[in-house]
Amino acid sequence: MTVNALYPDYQGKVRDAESNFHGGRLLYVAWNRHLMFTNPFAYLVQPDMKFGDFVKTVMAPSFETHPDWAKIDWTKVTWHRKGESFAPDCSKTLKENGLAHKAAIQFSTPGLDGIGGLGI
Amino acid sequence: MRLLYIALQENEEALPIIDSIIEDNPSATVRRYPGMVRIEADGRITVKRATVEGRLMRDWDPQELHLHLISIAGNVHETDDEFTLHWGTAEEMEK
Amino acid sequence: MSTTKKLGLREKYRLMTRGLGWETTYQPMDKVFPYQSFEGIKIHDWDKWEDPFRLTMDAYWKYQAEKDRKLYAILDAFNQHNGHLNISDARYVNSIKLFLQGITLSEYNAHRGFVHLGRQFRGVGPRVASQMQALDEIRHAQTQIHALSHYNKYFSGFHGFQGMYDRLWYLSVPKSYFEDALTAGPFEFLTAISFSFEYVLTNLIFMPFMSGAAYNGDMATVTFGFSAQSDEARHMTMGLEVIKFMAEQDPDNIPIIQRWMDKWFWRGYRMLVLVAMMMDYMLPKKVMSWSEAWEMYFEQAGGALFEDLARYGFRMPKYADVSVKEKDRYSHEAWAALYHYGAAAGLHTWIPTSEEMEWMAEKYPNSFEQFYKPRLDYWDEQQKAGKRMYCASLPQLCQVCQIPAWFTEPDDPTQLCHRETEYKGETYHFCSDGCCDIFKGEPEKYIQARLPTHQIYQGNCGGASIEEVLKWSGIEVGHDNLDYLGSDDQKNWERWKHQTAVEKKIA
Amino acid sequence: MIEIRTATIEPLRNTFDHVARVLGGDKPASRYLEGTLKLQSEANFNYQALWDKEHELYDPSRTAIEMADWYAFIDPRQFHYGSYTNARSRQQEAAESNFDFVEKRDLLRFVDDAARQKMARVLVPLRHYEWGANMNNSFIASFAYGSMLNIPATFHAMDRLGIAQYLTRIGLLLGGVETVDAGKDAWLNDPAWQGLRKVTEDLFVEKDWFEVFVAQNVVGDGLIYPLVYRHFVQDIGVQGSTVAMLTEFMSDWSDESSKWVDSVIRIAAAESEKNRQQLAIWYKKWKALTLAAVRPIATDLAGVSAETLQNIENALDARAKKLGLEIGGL
Repeated sequence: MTVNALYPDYQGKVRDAESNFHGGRLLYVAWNRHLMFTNPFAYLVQPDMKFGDFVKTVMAPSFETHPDWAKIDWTKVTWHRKGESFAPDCSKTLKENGLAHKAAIQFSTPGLDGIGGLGI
Repeated sequence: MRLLYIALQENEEALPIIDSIIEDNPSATVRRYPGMVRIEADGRITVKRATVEGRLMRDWDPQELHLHLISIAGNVHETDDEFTLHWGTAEEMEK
Repeated sequence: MSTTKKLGLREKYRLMTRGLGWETTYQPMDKVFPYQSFEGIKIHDWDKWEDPFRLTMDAYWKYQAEKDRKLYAILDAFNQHNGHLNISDARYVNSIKLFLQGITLSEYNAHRGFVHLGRQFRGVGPRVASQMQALDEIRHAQTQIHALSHYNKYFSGFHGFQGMYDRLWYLSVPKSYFEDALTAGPFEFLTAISFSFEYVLTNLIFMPFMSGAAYNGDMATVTFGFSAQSDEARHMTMGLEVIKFMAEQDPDNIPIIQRWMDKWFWRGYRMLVLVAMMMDYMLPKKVMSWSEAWEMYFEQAGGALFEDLARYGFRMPKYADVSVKEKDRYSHEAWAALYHYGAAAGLHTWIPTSEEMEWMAEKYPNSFEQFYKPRLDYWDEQQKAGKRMYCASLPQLCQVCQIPAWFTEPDDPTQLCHRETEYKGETYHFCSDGCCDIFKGEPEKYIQARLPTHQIYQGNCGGASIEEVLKWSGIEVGHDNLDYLGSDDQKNWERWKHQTAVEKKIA
Repeated sequence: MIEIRTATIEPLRNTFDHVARVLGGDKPASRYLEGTLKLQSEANFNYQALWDKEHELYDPSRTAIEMADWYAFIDPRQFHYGSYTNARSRQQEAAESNFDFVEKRDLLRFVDDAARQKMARVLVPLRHYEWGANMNNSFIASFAYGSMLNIPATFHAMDRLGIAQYLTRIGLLLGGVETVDAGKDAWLNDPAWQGLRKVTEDLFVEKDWFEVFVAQNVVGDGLIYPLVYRHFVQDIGVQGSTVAMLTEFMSDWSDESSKWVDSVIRIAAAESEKNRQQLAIWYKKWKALTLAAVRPIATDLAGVSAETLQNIENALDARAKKLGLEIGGL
């Protein structure tokens, strides 16, 4: 829909265009059934970073305070994007994995259901 | 139930007003909270100048309600002699 | 000769207000009132406006001065007698820190909106009503600052409220809400603030919260709170009048207003999550739960209101049903998130005491012990083991309400709710269908949202480290933030209470 | 309540950070300063207004006047809402008892018809001038940059509504609703009032709020108030004492509020030569227009001599000069 304004063609400034992030881009990550982290995290990442490195060097410091993190069997982890399953290639870059600016991904760790198995 | 209410601060000066409202609206429910009284009714609540003046023993302008009012729900109808809360249109109310 | 006496209240008031205005002829009315029509609202007869309360300026000055004299007498006594020592517990003070940080300058923003309308509305009746409300909003901002000025002298978290409002991440929630309304047209502003906020939602801030302040021994807050509420009754009446007036003017107005009601109900409801958290977690002595307050003030009172408005063709705001589904989790999700970001807040957070948890279990029998207590218990254990949870990763924010995406699916409180959409090749993320719909209604507006997380990453917030960003936001690191346990507030409070006890003994 | 010796509990700080920065250190601050400084957002605005393409929501560029610090405008009255309503409430109490006194004793019956008509012809249409001043000050209040100007401008706007209402009551006392209606008709149609109405309406479409401030609060009021509430009321003679009672609010108000008006001009003019020039240009422009508009009211309706009007103009020029505006040079 268009915005009804006093002057014609009301246009907003895109505040978060990729070009505003000095070569980086945004990537959002949530860990399903682990609500000890109350919300998804937003990361500023370099598009040519390998997905595997992203997990190890960017995600780990955020999530490793959870006792389940160390127990994750990465071969069993499932990833989702826009409600569909997504199979990232750890040896490829974020860009090559199709993670454009402001992509949001979720991961599930079967068998690991948070503190006390309560999704926390 | 079409809930209407008026909430007033509970203080010395507001007490005669609160008591008058209770007297004039016998079917109303009175709820007391810390520092506050909430009077609830179905359909209509009236604050009458004459009743309040009777208790205060002085002239009282319904606009003095502003000094103690906390909240209301309902449409407001104000005259020199009454302050009324109601649901529905003004014409329905006047019936 | 005494003609005034013969005039009834209504006639006299008409003469004293709309009688003053005139149709301009040296300048066209459309140029004098340029903002009147672009929103699409059709007004045929401004005279049909019913004045909500008929206060002339002399009566206004008289009553308001009397209210303020009483208010300041109590504040003076409060200050002179160190009234802050009578509160239930120093944790309580954090609720009024949040109030000063988030609400006070929002009152000022509301003032600017109403003073703008007080000049720009074409009808004289609503213009005068807007002006009085503009004046009241100055009162609210100032009396809040004056009441909390004493607390500022003795507790952390108050001193930087002015700079925080423009900069601190969670305050972008109320800031963006008010800026959204202020940048809208005049009729939308009134629907947003006078109706959706003042009429439908402010009771949720003032009534339970102020009763809570009374119950927690905070005479300063309860006094300004109830005193401000006495103005709100006028504002609420105006809110309802605005809707009825627009609806009666033209049937074409109904769908426009309904869209605004939907938008602003959801916008306001999301902002109130901060109040939900204050009520359930930040008041050491509790008056009523968020869930009870929502039932009483929204489901019952709002229900009766929308039943009344049905005759114009209005229905309950969209997603009101979601708010009811969320009432058992609203405060718990918010407090958990704030606790988890406790290093980045301008106030202290803590794990509730076991008595408080019992109260919550009783008030939230279907949710607290199942979903929220175990998380608090785990954090409590960690804290006792010296590993207090302080999350350092920035949150994903909702493009519309700007709250971290901590809300869960309406039908599954264990699953985070996430919606996304594309607009002109860019992706946008939302916490709910409510916020997503608002975006889709006016995408060009919401693409401009200044989301704190993104601003930090763009380098606009004082630096790259959390410490630099906090400093830039007005937080004294190590004093205003972190857990209540071990805070300056806690230490001072215990010292003062000890001193008081000793002095009492000596006396 | 627990009584405790204040000496034993030391405050950690005396005021808020932003107030301390203005005071140059952490010192106890007045309620005026704590309640007025920097309430307006200054940065990080989210959305472009649907009704204004050119400016930020709060934007100093809405006037040609430039200030390094928009919080330099200290109100000499130091009004915050509480002290403002208190002052006005005392004044309204006095006004109320004056109106009561006149009404109860029916004092206007001692005023002869000619004088009564003269009063009605001058005072009653002025309620619309006041309403215009209310609109102009509401405009100033909504676009002025910063809470230090916007708050007193709001008070000023409300004062004008109050004065318009007092003038309405005078109209009602003089001859009921008919007289009030006749006053409106004069404002709309009587040639003597058309100049002032045109100036008022022209101000409704001015874009620079500071220019409106100069035109309305300095020039307009600087001519109208002495003309009406000093000379006209006095010149009406013994019978004028009743009118003087009924207009006491206005003359007291003018004495008090012009201190604030003057301070705004003085501070803006002292800031820079550029400001001073700009203010002088506006002053001259609006004085010429307003003076021409006021002349028929003074001579045809109020019976004030050309000489008196010249004195009023001279006094206003002297005031403007004292505030830093170069009058002769432009």
